[in-house]
Amino acid sequence: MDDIDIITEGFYLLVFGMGFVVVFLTLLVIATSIMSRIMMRFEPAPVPASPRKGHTVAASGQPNDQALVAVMSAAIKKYREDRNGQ
Amino acid sequence: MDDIDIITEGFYLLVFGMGFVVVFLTLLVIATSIMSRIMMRFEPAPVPASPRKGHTVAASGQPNDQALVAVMSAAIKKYREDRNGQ
Amino acid sequence: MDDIDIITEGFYLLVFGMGFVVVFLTLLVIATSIMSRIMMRFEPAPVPASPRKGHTVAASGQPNDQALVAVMSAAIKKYREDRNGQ
Amino acid sequence: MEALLSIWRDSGLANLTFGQVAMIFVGFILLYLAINKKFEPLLLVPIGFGGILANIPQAGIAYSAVENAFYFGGPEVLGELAILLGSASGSIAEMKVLYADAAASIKAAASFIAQDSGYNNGMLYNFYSIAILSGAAPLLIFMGVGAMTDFGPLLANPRMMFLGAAAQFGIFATVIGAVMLTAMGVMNFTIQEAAAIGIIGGADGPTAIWVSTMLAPHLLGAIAVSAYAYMALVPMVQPPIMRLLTTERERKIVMSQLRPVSKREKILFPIVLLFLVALLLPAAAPLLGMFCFGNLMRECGVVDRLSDTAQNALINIVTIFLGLSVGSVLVADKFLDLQTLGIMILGIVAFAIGTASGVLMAKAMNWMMGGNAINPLIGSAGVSAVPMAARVSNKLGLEANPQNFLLMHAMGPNVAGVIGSAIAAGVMIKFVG
Amino acid sequence: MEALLSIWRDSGLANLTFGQVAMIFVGFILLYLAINKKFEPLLLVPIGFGGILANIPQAGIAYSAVENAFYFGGPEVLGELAILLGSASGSIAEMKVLYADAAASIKAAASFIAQDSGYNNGMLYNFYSIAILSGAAPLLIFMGVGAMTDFGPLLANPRMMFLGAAAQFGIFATVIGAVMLTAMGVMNFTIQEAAAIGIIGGADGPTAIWVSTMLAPHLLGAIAVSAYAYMALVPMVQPPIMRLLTTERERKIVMSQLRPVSKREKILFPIVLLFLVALLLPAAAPLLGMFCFGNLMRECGVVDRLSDTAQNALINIVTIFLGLSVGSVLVADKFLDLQTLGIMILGIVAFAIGTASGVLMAKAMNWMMGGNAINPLIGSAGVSAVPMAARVSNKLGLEANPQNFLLMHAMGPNVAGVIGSAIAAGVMIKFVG
Amino acid sequence: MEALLSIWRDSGLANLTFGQVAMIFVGFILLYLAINKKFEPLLLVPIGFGGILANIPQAGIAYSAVENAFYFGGPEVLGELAILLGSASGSIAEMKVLYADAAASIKAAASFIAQDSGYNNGMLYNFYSIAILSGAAPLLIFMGVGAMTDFGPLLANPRMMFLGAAAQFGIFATVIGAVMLTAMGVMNFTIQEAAAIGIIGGADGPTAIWVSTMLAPHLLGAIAVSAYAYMALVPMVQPPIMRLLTTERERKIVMSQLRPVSKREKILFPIVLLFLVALLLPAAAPLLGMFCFGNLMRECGVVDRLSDTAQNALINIVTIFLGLSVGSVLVADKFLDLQTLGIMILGIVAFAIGTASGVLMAKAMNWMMGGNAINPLIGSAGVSAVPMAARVSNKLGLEANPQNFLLMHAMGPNVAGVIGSAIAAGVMIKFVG
Ligand code: NA
Ligand code: NA
Ligand code: NA
Repeated sequence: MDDIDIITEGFYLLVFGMGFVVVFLTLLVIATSIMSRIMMRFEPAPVPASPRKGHTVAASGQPNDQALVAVMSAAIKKYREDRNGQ
Repeated sequence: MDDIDIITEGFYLLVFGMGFVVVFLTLLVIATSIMSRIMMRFEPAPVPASPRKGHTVAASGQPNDQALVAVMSAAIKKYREDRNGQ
Repeated sequence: MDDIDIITEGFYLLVFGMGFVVVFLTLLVIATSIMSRIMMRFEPAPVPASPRKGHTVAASGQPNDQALVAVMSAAIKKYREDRNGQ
Repeated sequence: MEALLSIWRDSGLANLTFGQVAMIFVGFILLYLAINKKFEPLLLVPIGFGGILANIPQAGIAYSAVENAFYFGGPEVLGELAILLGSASGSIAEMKVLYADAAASIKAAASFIAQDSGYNNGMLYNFYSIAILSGAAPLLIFMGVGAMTDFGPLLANPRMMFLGAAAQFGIFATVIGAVMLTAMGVMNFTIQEAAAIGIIGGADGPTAIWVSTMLAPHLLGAIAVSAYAYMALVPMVQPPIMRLLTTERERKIVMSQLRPVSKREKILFPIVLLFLVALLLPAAAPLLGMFCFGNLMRECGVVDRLSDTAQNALINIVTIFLGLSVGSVLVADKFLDLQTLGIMILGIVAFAIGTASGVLMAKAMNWMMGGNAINPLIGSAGVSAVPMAARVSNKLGLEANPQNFLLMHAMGPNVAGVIGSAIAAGVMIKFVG
Repeated sequence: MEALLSIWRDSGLANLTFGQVAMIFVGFILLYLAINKKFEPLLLVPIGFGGILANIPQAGIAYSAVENAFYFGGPEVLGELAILLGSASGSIAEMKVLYADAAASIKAAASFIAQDSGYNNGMLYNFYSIAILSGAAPLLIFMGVGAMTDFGPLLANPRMMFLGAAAQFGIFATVIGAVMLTAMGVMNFTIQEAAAIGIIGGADGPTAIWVSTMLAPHLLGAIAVSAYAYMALVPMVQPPIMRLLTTERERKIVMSQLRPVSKREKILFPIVLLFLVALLLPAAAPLLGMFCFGNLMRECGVVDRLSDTAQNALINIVTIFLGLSVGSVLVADKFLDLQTLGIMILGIVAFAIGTASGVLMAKAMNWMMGGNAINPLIGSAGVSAVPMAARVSNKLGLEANPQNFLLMHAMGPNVAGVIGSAIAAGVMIKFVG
Repeated sequence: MEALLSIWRDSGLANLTFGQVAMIFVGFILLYLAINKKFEPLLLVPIGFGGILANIPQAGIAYSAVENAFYFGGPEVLGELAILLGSASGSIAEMKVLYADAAASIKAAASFIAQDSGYNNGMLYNFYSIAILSGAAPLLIFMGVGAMTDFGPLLANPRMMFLGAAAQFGIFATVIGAVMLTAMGVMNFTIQEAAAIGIIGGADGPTAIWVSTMLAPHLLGAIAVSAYAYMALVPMVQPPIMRLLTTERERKIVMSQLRPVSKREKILFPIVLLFLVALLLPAAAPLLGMFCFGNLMRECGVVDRLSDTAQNALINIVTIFLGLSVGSVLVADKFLDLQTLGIMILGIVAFAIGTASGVLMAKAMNWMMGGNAINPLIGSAGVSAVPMAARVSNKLGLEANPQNFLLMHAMGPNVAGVIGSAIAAGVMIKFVG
């Protein structure tokens, strides 16, 4: 009986759990879309879909930028090490 | 009677509290002035009244400095973001 | 009697404690040497005995590097102060 | 089906009370003010968000284990708690009252019972215990503020301290206001509550939180929110008062340049201040002690890495926890009260009186010294609200005379105001704590 | 002589048990995987090292004061504990069972007895209490993750949320798997344990730790290790499944560029999400609440210093303590068990099913919408494992078509997967917690 | 009037005791040494300031709730405490003794009584409990130190370890000194106290704090202050001893360049060390375990963000709390004692003997190996005091021969000294703990 009970419970969890996840995310899709639509009426979409954390993205065509960052990161590292050591 | 009591207490607090604040800060003025006078005898006032945190101050006539900071802050930000994302 | 007891205990501590320290570090010398020998067979010693934290070391002959770090550390400091104050 | 019903029965939607809706709305307002209006966002973002989290129905994020047992517990655990607390009726309302007045050992026992039944402290309650109940967070914030404060301008002209003293009049006048409202029957504040409310007029968030934790913990939410909200309102509240109390000519006064201040003076100042506090008002020693410690770390020049951490990582971490913790007490039965309205009104009055007192003190000092050494606009900076109040003084000075930079001059009374409010806080705790 | 003997008698060498040797070996394997194979090193280095420390014989670093008294105590303290716990035999084995089931007040009393005899909580036990028992560490990690997450790609195409939902099927299918193994008598899991194991399939370390702390604390070690190990295995586990379920032509689908997303949308998204969680599933509110708080700090633009700290100093500190704490439960009698093997196998199955579900859902969406808008390769990113799963999608996309950059498109389902697992976690706690 | 009187009655000035004046003076001396003489400022600034705060009369910042009830409580709370503690006379002196020896459960009950009467733990007492009583702070400092330590020079020449071993002779010789003083009736130390004092000679602050917390908590203040003060005195104490024991010719010895050390060796070293500690001396495992963990984070190269945090934000935060906590035990009745004088004297003797042992060991090694491979000046670096002792060796080497850079060579014994003292600490705890 225990075995059957736990199987029942497992299937309940599967059906209601998965169902709830789908329902929740569906509502989130709807709510987000409504929110976005309202916002876009106020402010017509300025910022480009931020590649803020896009590591592979790069390709911003500014090698100087990259080089500068590289130089700087090295220099900052060195500076920190020197400071830590004092 | 309660009402009168609390009024009395409030006025006590006003008189003694405010009095204490004034007395304390007066003593602090005196103590600070004495301390400064003693110190100035030893060391005749080198550092200019530090605009260390003066945000509005600027006007240090070094636009390069400002530009450098701007470039660097952007670069550092980018460097951090790249690093965070890895 | 107490006095004699504590003296005995003290000498025990001296003999066994110091003995243990020496034995332990001797074993550590042996273990480290064995480990290093095994490792060197795999990988024939690339990294130079890192002066990573060598403060007095410097002498890397790159004054530009030093100057850059100095400029940058100052600029970073200023940038941070400005930001903090906002 | 049962499962679906249970999801619905325990959902937020089915359990939302009016109070929770209202408090979540208050949380949104705080977020709006913080984000869109830039009202002290470092505190009001966490406070507002914490307030929303605390009012999510059924989640119990801001409740202690015992409170969670009260609200969500079955008859068994409630029965055990009723026996422990000696509740005759066994009603939750009665038990809550008994629990609030119970001895510390009974509270510990109640917590054990709740834990045995599977109820635990909510996350925000844990943060609240550690950050606020222990008193640690405001003190650590004060240490960080000390490490950020430059006393140079004050040391260059120590008489500015009097402006910082005068502006604290707002604090004590507000106490009288609260007392009067009580005497008139409009409100009902104890003297402790009146004192805690008055400190809002000190325009110093951590000080206000520290005092109300000790004198009126049930008002913490309203007092903290008012304190930070009004600090943000400085640029709106102060200018009309300043213009009203000064003449155009006074506003045009150009102050003589500040003398240079040596490093040694700066190192010794926190020690002198600590010394006076220790001798005269030990009740203010924790608060001003940590402040002086932070400032000494900044100025002594040999512990820069500690000073950096106190100003950055540590103060930021503490701010996050402090903000969420303050938010956690924004619950309907404590906040949606006539008292809160009274606190908001008295707070703004305190502010206005403090501003006026500072300006008038500056005028009085000019009059007493028979000169025009002080531009009265810097008097308002004595309320604290660093550095906003000093910027307001500077702005009004520039309006009157485009060459008149008052910022550095106003920083003196500004930081003196921080010391003044902390002293006032100590006096309150000493007298009515 | 006596002293030399005592050194030997209490040395690790003389007391090493087989279980400790095995667990220290497990610790080394975790360090090896972390350092040489770069398997989620930020967690697996502290977990592995904590595991080694926890299994050093005679040191008791991972034991509570009471456990230390059990293992190292003399007859006197054991006698007192036996009386307190009502142990008839006075055997340590019996006392451990009685202690585990004792009321919280009895546990506190036992701790006092142990302390009176000079036994204290080991360092790792203290970390474990503060970081994990209180529930704080996973929530703070989630706050930091929120502060690091950019919802832009998801906001640009909210339907990607469905992929994040579908991939959670792995979680629930695994629960069924665990239940079936129990029904078949192969394993012996309770429904709580099955639920906690399933969450491994959510591919989200802090969520898995949070759930297992509540539902199956004795499995915490195995579950946390599996969760992080499989997150690291994403680049190996997913590609074959993805290739199997997609045609070359599908993999070549180029997706239309994402629309720009405004700052306001990004600010409002965490609030909308919090709102839905509060209304529909308060059980998930602590986890998703902290996540939304972190994300709001990131996006609102007015508390950058708090956001920086949440993403750096604070999350790093918490990671160190969380890792060591998880390591502290890697002790032989809890880990070297058939259950652990079952957990490892079920975990990888969960992962595979989640990956497949995501890909199939993407194909289904194309079919339903009657178009080719979605490259099914991004479906696998719905399991979470940010950002590794998205990179895998990108890599396979580039293999099929060197101009096909899927990274940004895959970030949408990827972050949706985080939300999806947290919702699944809330459902588990609600139903079986 | 009454109010004025009360202000005066409770002011610091009216309650200052001679002991407090003396201890505040001690605090100022520590600040002076730290700031003007750069004596280990990172620790001595917080310790000195904490000492001043702890001795502010009437503030009770460093007292527990129960101590505050003892000192400031009315007859009611004192009566309750007397009943609880079974004090016949009800005098505070008797109750303090009874409380110190009371069972942990009685202490908890006393704390509840104190809280019920409105007495709370002072801020510094809270810091002390969390940072020191739990043992966490020295361990976290050691983790940070591990993350800052480069074992490269030691790995290049592992025999340097013998110098680090020899220099620990100072520790044990000091124990004998303390024991002798007791036998002669000059002082009165227990063997535990003697052991804790000896560790000062290890020249390692966190180790000394950790040991004295376990063996002689009432001496913590004196021991911690001595340890850090003498670490700062290294450049003054060591050179005369080094010159006395070496010939000009020996000082001119140029050592052969160190071989390069591979990354793998550096990664494996903390694991080898941990392994030996685990097998041979589990009592040292918490301390050296955290040290090895920090070092592994540094060297493994895959958790740089954790290593950075351990070396910066985390160690700085812990240093602030540790320093204030140590300062909080600088109270008159514990510090102004003949014992403290004995500790100071024994500490410096330990240092001198350790330095001499290191130098003599270097000479012995040359003699045994029949060569001149080792410059005896680097022997003194074996006491630890990283990196100051190594710099002293370098400086004396340069004096004898301007081309003789000993710094890197001296770093080997220097870091070996850290390991050596930690091992000595473990032995102490094992034998007399
Ligand atoms: Na103020
Ligand atoms: Na997921
Ligand atoms: Na040493």
